[in-house]
Amino acid sequence: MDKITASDIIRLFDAWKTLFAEQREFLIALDGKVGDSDLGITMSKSFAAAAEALHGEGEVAGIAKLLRTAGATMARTAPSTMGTLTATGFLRASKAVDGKEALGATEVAAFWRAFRDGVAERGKAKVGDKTLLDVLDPIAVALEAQAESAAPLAEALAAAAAAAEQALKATESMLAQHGKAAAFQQKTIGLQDAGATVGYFLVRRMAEFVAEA
Amino acid sequence: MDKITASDIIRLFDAWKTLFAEQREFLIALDGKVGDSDLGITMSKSFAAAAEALHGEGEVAGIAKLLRTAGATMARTAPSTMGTLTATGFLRASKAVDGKEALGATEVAAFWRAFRDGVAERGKAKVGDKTLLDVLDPIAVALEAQAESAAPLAEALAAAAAAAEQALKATESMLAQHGKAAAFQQKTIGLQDAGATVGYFLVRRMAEFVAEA
Amino acid sequence: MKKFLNDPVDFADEMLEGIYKAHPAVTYVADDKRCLVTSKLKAGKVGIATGGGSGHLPLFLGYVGDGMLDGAAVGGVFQSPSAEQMYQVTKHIDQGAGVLYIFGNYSGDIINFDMAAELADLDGIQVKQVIGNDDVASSVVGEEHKRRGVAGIFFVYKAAGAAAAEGLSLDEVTRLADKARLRTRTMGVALSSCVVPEIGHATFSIGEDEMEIGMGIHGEPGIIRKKLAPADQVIDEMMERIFAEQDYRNGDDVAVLVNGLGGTPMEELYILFRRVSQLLEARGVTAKHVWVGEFATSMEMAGASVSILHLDEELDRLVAAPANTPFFKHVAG
Amino acid sequence: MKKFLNDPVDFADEMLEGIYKAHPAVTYVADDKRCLVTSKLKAGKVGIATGGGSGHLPLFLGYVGDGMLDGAAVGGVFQSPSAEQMYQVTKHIDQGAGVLYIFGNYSGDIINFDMAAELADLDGIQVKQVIGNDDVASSVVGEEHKRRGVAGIFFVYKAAGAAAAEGLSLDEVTRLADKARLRTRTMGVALSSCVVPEIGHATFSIGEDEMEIGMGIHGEPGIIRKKLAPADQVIDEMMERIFAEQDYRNGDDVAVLVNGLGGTPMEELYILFRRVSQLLEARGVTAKHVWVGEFATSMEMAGASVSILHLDEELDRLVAAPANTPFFKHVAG
Ligand SMILES: Nc1ncnc2c1ncn2[C@@H]1O[C@H](COP(=O)(O)OP(=O)(O)O)[C@@H](O)[C@H]1O
Ligand SMILES: Nc1ncnc2c1ncn2[C@@H]1O[C@H](COP(=O)(O)OP(=O)(O)O)[C@@H](O)[C@H]1O
Ligand SMILES: [Mg+2]
Ligand SMILES: [Mg+2]
Ligand SMILES: [Mg+2]
Ligand SMILES: [Mg+2]
Repeated sequence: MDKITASDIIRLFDAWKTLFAEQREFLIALDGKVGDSDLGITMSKSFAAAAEALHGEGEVAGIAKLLRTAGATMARTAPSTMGTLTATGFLRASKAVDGKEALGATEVAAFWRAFRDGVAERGKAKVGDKTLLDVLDPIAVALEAQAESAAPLAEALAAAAAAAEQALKATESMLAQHGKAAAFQQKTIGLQDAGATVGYFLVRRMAEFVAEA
Repeated sequence: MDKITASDIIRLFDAWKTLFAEQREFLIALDGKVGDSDLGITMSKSFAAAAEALHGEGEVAGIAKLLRTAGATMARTAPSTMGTLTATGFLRASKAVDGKEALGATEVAAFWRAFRDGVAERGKAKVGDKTLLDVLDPIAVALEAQAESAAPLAEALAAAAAAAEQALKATESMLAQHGKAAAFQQKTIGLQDAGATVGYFLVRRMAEFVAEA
Repeated sequence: MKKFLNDPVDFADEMLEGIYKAHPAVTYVADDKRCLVTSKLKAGKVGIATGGGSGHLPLFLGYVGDGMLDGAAVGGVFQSPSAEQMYQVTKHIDQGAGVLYIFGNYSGDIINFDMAAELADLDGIQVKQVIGNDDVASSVVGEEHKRRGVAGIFFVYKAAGAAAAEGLSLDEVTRLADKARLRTRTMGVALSSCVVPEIGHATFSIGEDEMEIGMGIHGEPGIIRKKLAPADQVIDEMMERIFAEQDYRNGDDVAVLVNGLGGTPMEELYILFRRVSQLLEARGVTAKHVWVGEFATSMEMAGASVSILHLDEELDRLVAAPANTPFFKHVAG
Repeated sequence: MKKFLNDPVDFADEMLEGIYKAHPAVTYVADDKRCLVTSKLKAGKVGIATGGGSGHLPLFLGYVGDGMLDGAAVGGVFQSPSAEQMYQVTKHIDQGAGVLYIFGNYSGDIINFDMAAELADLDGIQVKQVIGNDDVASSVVGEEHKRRGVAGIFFVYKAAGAAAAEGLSLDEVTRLADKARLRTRTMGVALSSCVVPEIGHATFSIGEDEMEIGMGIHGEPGIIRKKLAPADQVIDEMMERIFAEQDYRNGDDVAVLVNGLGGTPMEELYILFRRVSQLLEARGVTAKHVWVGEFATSMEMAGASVSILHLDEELDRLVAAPANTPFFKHVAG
């Protein structure tokens, strides 16, 4: 598909819901290494709730409203660090695409830029601090470049997913500065960040979703 | 020996102290079956304290004063059921032999009669209730009979110890009515009573002590 | 044994040293830390003394203070204090109006309090006794005199303490304490054992998935040991036995004490109380006064008990009265 | 898992149902039990809100009441409540004088309270924040902003609550809360783990003879894990780290909180306090206010913490002020 419509958004959240149901135990184990093991629970719970809420609204609501509902639902159902940051991301993305009927490469770039900025503002982390932000930033940067060079949506997202994968790998060598992991200090080196893993999963699944359709 | 003097009393408490130090673990285990496991601790502690206090007083104090000190010391150091009952026993025995320079069979009979009556009054148990009283009563009865038939002290005490041993055996078939054991009801049947065991130990060691010397 | 302690032999005395440092409202007499008394006696008031083994905080000494008790003789862990210690406490707190002993139905305590009363009598001090026997599990109906005293003694303290604070006579205070005793019932359940410091290993063992309904606070056997059931079911079973004891009628008021035995978190106690409250409501009985927390423990034992005091007008007044002790504070109104 | 519970998923909500039944002094708003507020707001008073995960009773909600807090947003076990819940509490308790948020330094809570403050700001409610970070073990000197908040937050509540009750302005209440925060230090030690109901097994494991000094209240790693030492030695080690933090001088006054993590019996807490008191005396520092008990727990975790608030004249006044909440009562004088 070249553009993501409101009905696509609903199906995209279904895909994310399935993804996080599948990755539940993996994320529990990952967060358990230097955290409190809740990430798999909160992500599966919050995306399941968001997907259900979106079906409740239906495509008539339009893209911005759907994203706002997703963000608000997630904030309510999973008020953990990542739950609230992802919720903030969707709320900001909703504002960024307000009034749009469908999202092409330019709009998707705006979506992720706003997502990144929201997470950065809310979490006050800097790039390099070993958080979700370390994949959100390259995602936004890659999409902006792709949009500028007028790449088709699927290609743009594939490039963003590739950038995210690399960025996720790079979190391994970083020292955690935020959240529960920060207490583990040196023990965090060598481990990929749990929140960054979620960021990578999100964009990869979005890229696959667009490519599949 | 035919008569127990003040200096014998001090050595008798030394013998009891050694006895209860040796029987400490046995009594802990016995009280543990249908009680709270403290009997070995309280008996070894209280007889050790009494023996020490008696050495502090010295034989000049005389028998009655020594027994009073022993009772008071035990009441202070081991205020458990058995600690207080034994203390009461010695306090009453002290009164019963007040003014005596030495204890022959008649005085020893008075000693144990008073001991038994003190325990009965303080504890409000009846013979057959599976307590210490079940051996104290036959001890007192046996000694009275022996004294009446003018038996020598060693013989009288040997008879009392034999009666106590039988009486202790008889507690096995009784149902506990008092103390922590009462809660165990039917489970107490088949077990010899812990407090009665202490009573038997006391008179047996006294008999041995008199026979040895 | 995972305990914060130094030499196990010093457990009770070091605990007391900490208590005296933390709470200037209590002090000790006869140069014996085990003889704990309030720092401010009230002239002419009936004195109330208690006593019992250590290892049950806030029992027994924790309730010495305004509106509650005047003194407590403190024993070693799970051991009675001595008659001499009880007597010393008695002598100190008597203000001429006599002294009421309130303690649990355990032979060691009974024998020592009896002896202490004899000694006090020789000094011309009038002594009365009320012996707590609220534990429904420890003997059948008709044999209540054999029942152990457990957490429900709190209500007896509360009623007697308030009555004495009102300036009532020894006879009146005793009558009211006894009424509170007669109208209080407790059922407990244990999930794990505890460790007596001088012994160093668990008092008893219980399976990882078992509970014992009716177990005593020193590990005395209960009514039944079985698989741990959901919280609501545990309460249903316990409350059924309590309800069978007295005629609780639609419109009656009760005071409720949900007590943790030490190792059970407060969150769980509230989950238990939630169900107690549902069962009371279903009968039209009002939980007019509610306390949830640790009131009578067995060190680190996991478990809980529920005590119900069947109120009448005068007990209601006494239970509601203010109190201020190191371990229990109640602001009236 | 030996817990009194029904469906683990309902743990926090059933606990709350019990709390509302037991304590009419608190209620909830927005038709959401997780939004707990006092039943009697005082017109014109600065509102104080807190919040955080369940499993720490009396934290957080237990301190809502007279002289302390006005509301608490309640999360699942060890989980932050949502921004929406915090916002609902904020809206309800604001009396026109603004609202102070006092909570612990955990990223989930920070992010949600930030979001709630933004929402409240849109309604024209003035919000300030003081973030508890008393846990010495969780970061070095100079990096205090990274430290976790633990039991010492009690002193921040106490100071802020008393200041608000005095009718001071939001700026003043915030200044005093912040001063209490800056002058409070806590060191903890854990002996055993706890079980999150929805997870069902111990959060971490620790050897039968080990302790971990500095462990966090969710099982976050501490400074050192070693063989369990005698109580006095454990306190010596903990207090050495606290003494190194501030200039406690001969003649200074402090408030002391010896807090049990849940599974440790009160007797042991007093044995610990005894040593704390000896060390303070040796430095000529007076423990002017002392609390020993459970103030911030981790369900059934065995362990304890010591918090020291370095008093000055105004903190002394605020700490001494009366308070009456479901879980904490203080009678002044
Ligand atoms: N301040 C922050 N800003 C951005 N991301 C953060 C921040 N703090 C933590 N994270 C991310 O959150 C992840 C952990 O999420 P989560 O398990 O929800 O945390 P918690 O259980 O502590 O609430 C980390 O791996 C990290 O990527
Ligand atoms: N009322 C009583 N009268 C006489 N002996 C008693 C009485 N109650 C208990 N005993 C005796 O005390 C023994 C237990 O003693 P002890 O371990 O000191 O009790 P506790 O630990 O309960 O204080 C019992 O075996 C019994 O012989
Ligand atoms: Mg986590
Ligand atoms: Mg015993
Ligand atoms: Mg406890
Ligand atoms: Mg506890």
